[in-house]
Amino acid sequence: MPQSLQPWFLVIQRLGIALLTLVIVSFAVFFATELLPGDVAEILLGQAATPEAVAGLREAMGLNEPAISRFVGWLLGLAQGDLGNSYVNNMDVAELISGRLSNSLKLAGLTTLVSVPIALSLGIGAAMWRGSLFDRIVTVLTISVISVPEFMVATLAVLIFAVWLDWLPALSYGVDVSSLSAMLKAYAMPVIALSFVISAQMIRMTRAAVIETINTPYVEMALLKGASRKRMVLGHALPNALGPIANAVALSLSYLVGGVIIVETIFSYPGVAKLMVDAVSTRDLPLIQSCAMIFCVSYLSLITLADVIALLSNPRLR
Amino acid sequence: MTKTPNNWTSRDDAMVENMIRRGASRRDLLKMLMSSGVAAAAGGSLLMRASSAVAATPVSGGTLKAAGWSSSTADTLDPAKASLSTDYVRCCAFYNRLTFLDEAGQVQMELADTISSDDAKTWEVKLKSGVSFHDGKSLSAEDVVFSLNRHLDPAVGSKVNSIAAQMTEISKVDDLTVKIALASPNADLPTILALHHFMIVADGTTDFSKANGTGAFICEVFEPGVRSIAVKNPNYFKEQGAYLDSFEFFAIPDNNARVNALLSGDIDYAAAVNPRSSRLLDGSDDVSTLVSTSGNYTNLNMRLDMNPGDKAGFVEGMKYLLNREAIQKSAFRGFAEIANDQPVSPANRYHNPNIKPREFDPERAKALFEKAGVLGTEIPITASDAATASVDMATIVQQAGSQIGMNIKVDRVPSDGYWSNYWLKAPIHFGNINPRPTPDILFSLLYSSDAPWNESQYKSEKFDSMLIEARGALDEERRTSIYWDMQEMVANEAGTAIPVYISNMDAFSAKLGGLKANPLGGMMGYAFAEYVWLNN
Amino acid sequence: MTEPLVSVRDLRIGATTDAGRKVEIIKGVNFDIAPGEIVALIGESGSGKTTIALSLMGHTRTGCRIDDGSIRLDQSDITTMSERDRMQVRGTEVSYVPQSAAAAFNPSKRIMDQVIEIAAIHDLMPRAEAEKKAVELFRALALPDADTLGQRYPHQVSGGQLQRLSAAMALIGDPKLVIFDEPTTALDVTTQIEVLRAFKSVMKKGGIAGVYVSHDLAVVAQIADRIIVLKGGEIQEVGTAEQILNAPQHAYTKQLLAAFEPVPHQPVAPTAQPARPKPILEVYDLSAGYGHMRNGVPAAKILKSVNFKIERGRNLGVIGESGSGKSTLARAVAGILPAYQGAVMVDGMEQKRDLKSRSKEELRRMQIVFQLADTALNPTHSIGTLLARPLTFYEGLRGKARDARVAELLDMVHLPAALRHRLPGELSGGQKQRVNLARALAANPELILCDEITSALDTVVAAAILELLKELQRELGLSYMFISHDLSTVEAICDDVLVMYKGEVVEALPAARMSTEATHPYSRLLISSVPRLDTGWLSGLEQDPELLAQFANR
Amino acid sequence: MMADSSSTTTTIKGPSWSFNWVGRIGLGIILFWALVALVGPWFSPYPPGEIVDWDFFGPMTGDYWMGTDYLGRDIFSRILMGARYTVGIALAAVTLACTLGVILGMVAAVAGGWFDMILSRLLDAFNGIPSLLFGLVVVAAVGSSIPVLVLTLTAIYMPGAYRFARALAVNVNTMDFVTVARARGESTPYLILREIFPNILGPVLADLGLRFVFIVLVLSGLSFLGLGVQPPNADWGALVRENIEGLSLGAPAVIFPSIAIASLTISVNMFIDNLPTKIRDRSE
Repeated sequence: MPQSLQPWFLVIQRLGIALLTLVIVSFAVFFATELLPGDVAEILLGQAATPEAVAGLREAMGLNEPAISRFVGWLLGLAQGDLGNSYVNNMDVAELISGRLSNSLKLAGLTTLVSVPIALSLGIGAAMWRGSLFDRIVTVLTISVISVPEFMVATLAVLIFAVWLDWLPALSYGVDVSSLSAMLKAYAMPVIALSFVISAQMIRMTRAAVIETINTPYVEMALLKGASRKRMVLGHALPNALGPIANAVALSLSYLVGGVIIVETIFSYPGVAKLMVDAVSTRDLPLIQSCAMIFCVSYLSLITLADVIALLSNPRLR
Repeated sequence: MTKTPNNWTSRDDAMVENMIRRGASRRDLLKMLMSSGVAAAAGGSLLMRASSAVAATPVSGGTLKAAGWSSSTADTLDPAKASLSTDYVRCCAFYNRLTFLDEAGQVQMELADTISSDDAKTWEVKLKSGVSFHDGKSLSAEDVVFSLNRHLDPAVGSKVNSIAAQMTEISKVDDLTVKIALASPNADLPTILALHHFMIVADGTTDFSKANGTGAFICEVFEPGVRSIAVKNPNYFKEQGAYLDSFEFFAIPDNNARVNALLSGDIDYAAAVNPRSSRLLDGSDDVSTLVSTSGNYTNLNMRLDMNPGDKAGFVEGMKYLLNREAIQKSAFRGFAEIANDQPVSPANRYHNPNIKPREFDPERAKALFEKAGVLGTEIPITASDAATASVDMATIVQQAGSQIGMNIKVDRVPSDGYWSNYWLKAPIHFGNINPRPTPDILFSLLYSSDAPWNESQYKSEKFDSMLIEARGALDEERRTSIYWDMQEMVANEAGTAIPVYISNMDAFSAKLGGLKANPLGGMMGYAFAEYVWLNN
Repeated sequence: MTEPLVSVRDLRIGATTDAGRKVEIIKGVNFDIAPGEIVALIGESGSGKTTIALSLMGHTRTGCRIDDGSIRLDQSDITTMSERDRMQVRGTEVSYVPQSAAAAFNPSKRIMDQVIEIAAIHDLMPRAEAEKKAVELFRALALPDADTLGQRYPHQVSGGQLQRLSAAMALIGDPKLVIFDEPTTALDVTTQIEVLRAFKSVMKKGGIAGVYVSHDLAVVAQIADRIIVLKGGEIQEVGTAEQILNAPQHAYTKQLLAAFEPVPHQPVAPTAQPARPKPILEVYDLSAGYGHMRNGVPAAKILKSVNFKIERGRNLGVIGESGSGKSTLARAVAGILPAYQGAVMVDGMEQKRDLKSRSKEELRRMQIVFQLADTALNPTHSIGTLLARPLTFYEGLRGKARDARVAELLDMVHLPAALRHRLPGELSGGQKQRVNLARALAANPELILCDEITSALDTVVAAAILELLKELQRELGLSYMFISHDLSTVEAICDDVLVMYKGEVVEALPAARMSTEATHPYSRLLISSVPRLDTGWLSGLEQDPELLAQFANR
Repeated sequence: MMADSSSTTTTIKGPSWSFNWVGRIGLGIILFWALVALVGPWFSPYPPGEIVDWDFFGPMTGDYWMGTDYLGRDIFSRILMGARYTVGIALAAVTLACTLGVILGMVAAVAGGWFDMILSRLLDAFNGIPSLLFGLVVVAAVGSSIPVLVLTLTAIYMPGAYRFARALAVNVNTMDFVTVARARGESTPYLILREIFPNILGPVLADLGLRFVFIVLVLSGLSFLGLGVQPPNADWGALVRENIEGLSLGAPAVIFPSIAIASLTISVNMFIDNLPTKIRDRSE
């Protein structure tokens, strides 16, 4: 194979694996949903779920078809780009999700913008001045942040910034976002809370990855060329640590789409994670599936992206 | 800023306000306050604050942001399917019922001009004229017939299908007159029609992604599980329409977050605030609270057809083992009234005040358990966060049990699926019953032999026949006496222990005026949007 | 006499071990280097030669620090300088050529950027000028494609070229002193010659002083003016290259030199056993390779139709440079890498190609010993456990009998019996290799495949291991297949030699006649490339450039 | 018995267990909580479910050392009892997850080929599902009990342990000593258990510690979303959640359980980060 085609072949191979993974997840989610007690009709009727009412509603919603054929129907629809209709409110799933997803992505995007630069510079800085006071402070801070439950961080943030100091709104959704400063204010709180949660891991991994490359002969060589510490780390160690750093960032960011359920709950922010929880509690199969697909796609694309970055940053594989 | 006594809480504020609403004189109030140890001067200023909250002049305009406590993709604008407070609030804003209940629990006409019957079996509903839907169409008898008939169609999935089933015929007489024939006499029909599910929608409506009603607000945005935005209906049929220009409603499920959002001024209204937050709310001058006791309760159900509920003495023993005071004080932090094991609350005019709540008496319970032969055995109780405070109540019973050698095991199960999997099914479990406007609905839903939600499987022919008699009785005194007797039967015979009626506490910005408690539930029976205003 | 360029006085360097213990690794060293003089630091691993060399740049590796003494370079005192001032000196006054250029080049940057980095760091000259100078240096170092070489990435260049490029990297800033840290150790002999020549000529031309760190006296003899012999952080002897080679004073220097003397192999007299007709190992048409199998042939064919046999009690040497397929041959014979073609017969019985299908008895008769005892011994098992396992596995020995046999094995390889409670990490390199050998002996084998087992050892230690092998052979009647890149090692122990090149056997001869009678051009090149203990060897060496172009691994 | 000194090879007898004071403090706190988990309930002044005070979010007093909770129960007693659940469940889950993950990882590394490929894909796919959501679904399906919690947490963390162990085992598998054992004719189980496992044990233990921290946090996260041990017992996460309203009042009822969680997780981190370098470096 020509050398220049090789990276693309690797990329295509990874995409293929990702696609296969998606199908596996889809089936797993389907069987998991089937295992849940109760179905959408029972759940919808709640206390009013008399057998007759449930039967009537099931009939009316077309739930009497076997689940597997409904699922296969949904999969076929998906192949044509149709996510189906929600059982619960008969709305187009794509429409239901699109709003929530754009909310989630907005939050994730802002958090990424804030946390990734901070986390990377702290991690690299700590590695650069390993063993210094700065390194120790960063290490202690990250350990403390990792060690405190997320809902504590979020609740404390609201208490301090919104209730006591009255600097920031306690809610992010639906408040005035007409100007940039208003938008920054509106998103500040969840972004702060989320940044705390995901940064710690990124800082740790970045620091470890950079330290590992600092301990290589070529960085020692740079030192012996008279390079400054900054040049050694930024010019020599960092480019070779890109792969593992990208991986760590991807893993942390993948959390931002599906894992933010607690932050969404506390800030009553309508994102996809809450949508999925709703969908599960109402056994809304098309919605559950679609949400699971979104989580999986975002996870896989981040991981694949990290892989590709690692590939491209390494001339030996390029 | 008003100086308030240290131990004064929003609960007391709310109580004073309620008394003013009920018509107490200033002198009565001051006397009451003095007796509870509040200095006269402080008492005076407290009264000032309370009175101004009740009696201010309405102001038009403004946007109200209110937060409920639950919301999901199952949110609906279809009144027949409405199941959460969130749905009720929205339906009240966008639609109207034929009748509604005022703060005193009295039936008032809304879309109906009159509702009349000679025999309580065949009813004639005359509609108001000049009422129009948001899309401009005029309200007519067809709309009412369509709206009521929907509940009989199983495909709709109506929550009140079983109540509506008694309407055997719903037909149009003329453009503004509807005839409703019942299977058997029921004098409560006007009250039944005040249920939130019986909102009137336009004839032929199938799409409920936007609401087309006659209500005080027009639906502008509705995103299930996210929010709704409503704007004032300029063509509202009532003389005094909504004061607010617009009304945004969404849910913040986390209590703490809801309270914090209110305290930080991001919302104006936080519904159903946990009593534990009261101490925090007390500290703020910008926030008031509204407490309504409407007959919502969480009860302990012991099925009489299953072990151990079928053992004579067990049920009574459990009723004595319930430390009602501890439940009221600890689990509800005082935001509850002690109940007497029957479902008709003091907010209802048929409430029987002669039935005294059982005292907490572990020794007596012990004797009863011994008699039932269950002392020392393990008794599992199923509780869930789905039934308000049931886990705390179970814990309290468990503690009391451990003192007399009863091994009560609390089985906390997830809220998700609780109603379909555990409620009515487990031998001992908790239920949570929302307020219903009439004893008839309560009894036929919960206690008659063929009741769909017969929580303890209570069966009594005598009870059944009394229910039918009271239902058809147009003589108010006769009805009251039958209902009093029935309450006594439930309290003593049924396997449902009702320790307290839960008060609902809503917290809201001090700018908000016009709020009153309503027996149908918090948020003025969910209809507050139409009646409140924002002071500047 | 001119003022020396470098003078080191009473240098003491200490280190803190992982356990927190402090040890002195350089114990008071004094020496001078005159301008333009090349001084070699020679010694075994752990002698402190690299530590001293790095300290000349003011650098110590993690955990080490300069405790005492002074290092003066030109006008400046390295030991008292601030780190910032040392940065100024590095690359301009003194520069460094690393042991493994392959590891010292940053894999993600282009070669040119790295070669001229010193100029960029110290702002010595504009980029264009630096690049021009670099290309000149490439030419001076006899590098091919000098104009475009800088655009490549390190992995696109061979090891020998990288090593020369690292010299260019060191010279770009016109330093007064260059430190060469074992720069040819990782190279093949044929390549080593070119690199040495290139180094020597640029150093002479520029009149640059150098410090040449090596363990190999023969290499050092070609390039150094003076040699400092180190052991255990102390100087044993200092002298001119001639004097050290021809008239060593110190006992240790003599020992080092003695290890270089080839000890001709005495074939074991076949008297111990009645002559058996069948050879212990016969290999026919053996081919093996790696990668995806297609039509029974792997994608990368490494070994191509190899034939040979080893008679019982005799030793076969296999020599070749990296990539010649000699290790693959051992693996294919052992069945670790199943051959796709050909046959392996032990004592006349054909062996299955894959070791999974071979019987326990078949496996027992043929043992393999790997080059690196560090990785060949499980670091978590004690020596006793390591030796006991084959005993249990093959013979079912347990308890006292097994313990006795373990002690016996340790005795065979001249290790104290108390060592059985130690972990491999606590042993020296030579001891580990002895354990490695003892484990193979535990199986009571008839044939041992030795894969470069002395290559990673210091010369003196390696010589002792060879002696041990011979002794064991005499006692146990073993046969060895001895794989090495080093001709003299093979000559020291083997009866017959195979020369391998690119997966094929190009020459097969009795060891004794190898140097004189080899006919294949590659064999001749290989033989002529082995450095001799003679200061004039390199300058006097004539090699056919065409031959080099054809076979040298560069 | 020190003999055979070679001047430079620093001799360390196995993984040395000497560490610095930070690591020792960490270990001390871990041991303290382990002890509390074992014997704490016998020292608690009140039954954990008993309402001792009709006030709520009470302050620290001589009777109630750490105040009272939202129902008026003694927080000190509840923390003592919660230690057993928090430490016990997290420990059980982390042990199970690591055992399973490490075994599968080693098998996959040694077996390679299709087995490795399929297992790695499957577990990767599983990683794509957010852990809290997964927990919610499981508990919705089968209810919440201690075994279910342990198994759920195990399922959440097994893929990570697998990945980690597999990567390490792949490295070890290429080492010569494994080849030697293979050439000797050893069986696969022997290779895995005797040759590979001892060599990945150190890093795996360090990883186990970090996973333990995450599991404690996920457990409290699950509690926050309403799942957890049965009342009147509660793990520390549940204690924080049920008293979170007290946060704005500065109630000790929410502060002490938070401190308990943080002290445990921070001390595990301190311990792991200051493990002897020999173990730690391999894990980095």
